[in-house]
Amino acid sequence: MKRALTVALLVVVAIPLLYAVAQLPQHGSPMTPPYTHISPRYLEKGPEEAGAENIVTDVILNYRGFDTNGEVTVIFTSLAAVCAVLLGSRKGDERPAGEPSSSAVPVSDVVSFVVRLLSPLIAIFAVYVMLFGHISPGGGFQSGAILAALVIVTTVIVGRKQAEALVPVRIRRLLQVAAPLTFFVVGVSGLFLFGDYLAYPKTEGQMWLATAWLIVIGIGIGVGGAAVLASIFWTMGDDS
Amino acid sequence: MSRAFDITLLLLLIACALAVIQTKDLLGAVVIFSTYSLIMCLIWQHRGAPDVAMTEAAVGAGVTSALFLVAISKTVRKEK
Amino acid sequence: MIALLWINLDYAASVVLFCIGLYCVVTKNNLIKKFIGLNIMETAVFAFIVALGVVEGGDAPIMGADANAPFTNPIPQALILTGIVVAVSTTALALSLIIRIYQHCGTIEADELREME
Amino acid sequence: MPASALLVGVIIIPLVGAVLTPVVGGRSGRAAGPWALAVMLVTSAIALMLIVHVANVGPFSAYLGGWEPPYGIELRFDEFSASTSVICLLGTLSILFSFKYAEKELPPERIRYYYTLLLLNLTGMIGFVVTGDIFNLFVFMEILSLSGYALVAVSGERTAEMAAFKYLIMGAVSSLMVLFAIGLLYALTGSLNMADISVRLAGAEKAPAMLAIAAFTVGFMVKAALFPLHIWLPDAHAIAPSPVSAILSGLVVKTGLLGMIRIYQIYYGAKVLDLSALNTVLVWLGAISIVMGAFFAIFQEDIKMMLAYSTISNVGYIIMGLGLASQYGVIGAAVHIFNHALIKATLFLGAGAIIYRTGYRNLTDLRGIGRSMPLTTAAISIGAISIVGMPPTAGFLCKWYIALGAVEAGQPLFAVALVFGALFIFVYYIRMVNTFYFQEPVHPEILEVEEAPLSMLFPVLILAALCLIMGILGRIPLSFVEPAVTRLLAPLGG
Repeated sequence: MKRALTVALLVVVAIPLLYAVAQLPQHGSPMTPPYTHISPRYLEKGPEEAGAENIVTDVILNYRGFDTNGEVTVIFTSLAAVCAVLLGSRKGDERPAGEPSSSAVPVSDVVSFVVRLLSPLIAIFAVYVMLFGHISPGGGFQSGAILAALVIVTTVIVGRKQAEALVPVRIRRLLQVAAPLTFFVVGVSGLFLFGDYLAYPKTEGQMWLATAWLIVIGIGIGVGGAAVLASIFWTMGDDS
Repeated sequence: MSRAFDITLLLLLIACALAVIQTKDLLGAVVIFSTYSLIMCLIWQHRGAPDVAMTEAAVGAGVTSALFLVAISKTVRKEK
Repeated sequence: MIALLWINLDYAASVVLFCIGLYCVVTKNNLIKKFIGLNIMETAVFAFIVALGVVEGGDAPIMGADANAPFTNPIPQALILTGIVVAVSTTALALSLIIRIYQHCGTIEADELREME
Repeated sequence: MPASALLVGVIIIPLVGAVLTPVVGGRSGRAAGPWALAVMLVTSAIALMLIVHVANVGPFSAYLGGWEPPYGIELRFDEFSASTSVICLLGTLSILFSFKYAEKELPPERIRYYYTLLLLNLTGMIGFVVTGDIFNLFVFMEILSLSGYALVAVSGERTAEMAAFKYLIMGAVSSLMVLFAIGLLYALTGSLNMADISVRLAGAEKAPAMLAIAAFTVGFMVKAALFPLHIWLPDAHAIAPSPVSAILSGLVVKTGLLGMIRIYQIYYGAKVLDLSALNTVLVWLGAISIVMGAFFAIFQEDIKMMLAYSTISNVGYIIMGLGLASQYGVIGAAVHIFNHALIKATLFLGAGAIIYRTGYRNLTDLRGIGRSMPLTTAAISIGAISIVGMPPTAGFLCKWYIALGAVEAGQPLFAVALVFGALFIFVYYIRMVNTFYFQEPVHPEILEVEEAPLSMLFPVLILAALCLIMGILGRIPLSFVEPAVTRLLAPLGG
């Protein structure tokens, strides 16, 4: 009964939705407002005035850098939220009623071997993505996610203790805030050097400097993102 | 040709979404969901959005699935 | 309308996926399943926004020696990068809450939880 | 310091402060509270300077990265952004109030993250009201929503976690609606800057524009807890820690309403659609919210549950004022956003202080508390009088303006609904005050409890005093938002 009602409701919702998206400017046409209004300037002048040949990197780190500043804050919020929900416990908390499936299943040798074989390559790939986000697809956050995935599979293979030993707790606290702090430092230096928060060097002949700043922010986001995602994974895996 | 490829991918995407809903085994649902993410990632790569595709592959199919797996291992595997 | 939808096929597919996800969120009883549904909705909206920036025969917006126009619109891609990060953040928090709820109540089925209240 | 740098600072300083809180707070979290308080004091100072500036020269902007709009992100401080001051005030007082609360109720590992999330929540709200870019709005909305969900669950009680999950599911769906609507507006205009969208939306296709405003409305109405979408609110607000309830009820709910005002700014300016149908729906939903919220509140035993339902009726007032789209109505609604924040914070913090001392939350158990905690109950009573809307308190003028707005818009029926709702509200607040002062205690030990500790009493008394002061000086905020409302409604008159 509830299902039938929901389906009916969804059909009622879907028809106006479909009607409205059908009226949108034609998909794929170069004459749509998104394609004629702001993006032409980004596509034409991006490499000269923003410092990266990959225009997406220009947009996320330079033209709309403040969004990314907010984005790294969102992921940091998520870490703080996970810690606030999972760490510690109230007095009198009863243990779980159901038995959580134990994680004692040994990892198969094949998987273990393949992961050990691939992890250096994955690490190199992540570093490449981090450093060359301005000329090829990728950038800080992508590389952070790849690094985090690497940490996660490593944790599965060699166990939590050894994986955590790679990044001691003290350093980890600093790494977790690396991304927002990088933004803060770059933003404030932009404020003092060029008059606006997150402003980059813009004059001719200084473009290598803008590119360098993009790479610095990329490293900050990559390291910070990886630390945050890995910490979330570890915190969720804790037997709190 | 390209159009046919597009439509096939979109249909696969919808099929995966429906399969996720139908699967009672949560582990299976998560695996299908990460397949769904990978197909999405293919579509985006095909549409000229490699940055988004890479992010979706690493985050949507990778990290998100890992988080789901942790949650399942800490709770239950079967939907009632 | 059908003809227009055929042209705007990507948008239509996103709407369908959005509705499938919404169905999952509304009807499913298992909290993890609900959240997978929410993730489907999220990807549907992302697909919609990325599709806004697509141009017929467009290449990735990466300038270089051998790059040739037309390029796809970089702005929606930049927005969606942020969107994906937001989605994974929400997922992490939701799953932590689910783990906690299970530790307290021994179940993650919505109707059983409602009875316990 | 140029105004634009201050405008950036009002977001960046609490943001960096929040990010550093876990590091500064240390393992015990003892330093986290004072640190958060210091950060909020600095932010409040900046916010005050900004408000003085906007009162002198009118709205002004900051361009981030030096890219002028629409190419870069614009921060815009106008009269509606002056709600930053309320955010800073309530944030500072709630953090001060939290000192004792966190020490007693929270597991020590969580304390530093509690303050981190509080600061992030406040940052998100400040960014939300200050930004002039619609996608940036979404990003800040996510910061404040995510931290809000976690703050509900931070106490670690079973019910709290379930309430937080319910809140999270509804909140996440509503965020997606907003993101979808942003995508539609981008498809129609190719722009993300609000002012630019408003200009370019004028000639757009009608159907997608209508879908976009519908999606925005539904999305923001979930955040604002308007009647059929309010089901997450009572649990979340009642179970959350009291300082968090004050922030959620006073401020977070209002971001949905301020988001609505931003969308109206875009749509009224573009004149692309006739919004009178939507406005009628909103006025009706507002009226239903007022009555339903008040009605359910009467039957609540739990004091915080009652306050949570009362928030639903007050959101109804504000929505009604916005939907009337008349000068008086919108001014009344805008000022009620400020005033209700003050009043509801007084009530929640006062209730929190009582619960902290006695451990009871039900009205029956709290009989006679007025004799042992006279100052706190006096503050709560002032809050109760204000929220009913009796002169000379803060609640009176805005409700009066909204009623005038209904008459001005030619719909005096809604003025009647408003008065009717006020009567309901009067009934349950009178019941509460009566319980506190005039009934014999069920538990004799209630007469023995001490007055609330100073760090709790001080915020409550300050807020109660402000309720009275804002009642007497009520014309100042009214005349402050008037130019903004005139600008907002100008395209309708023409």
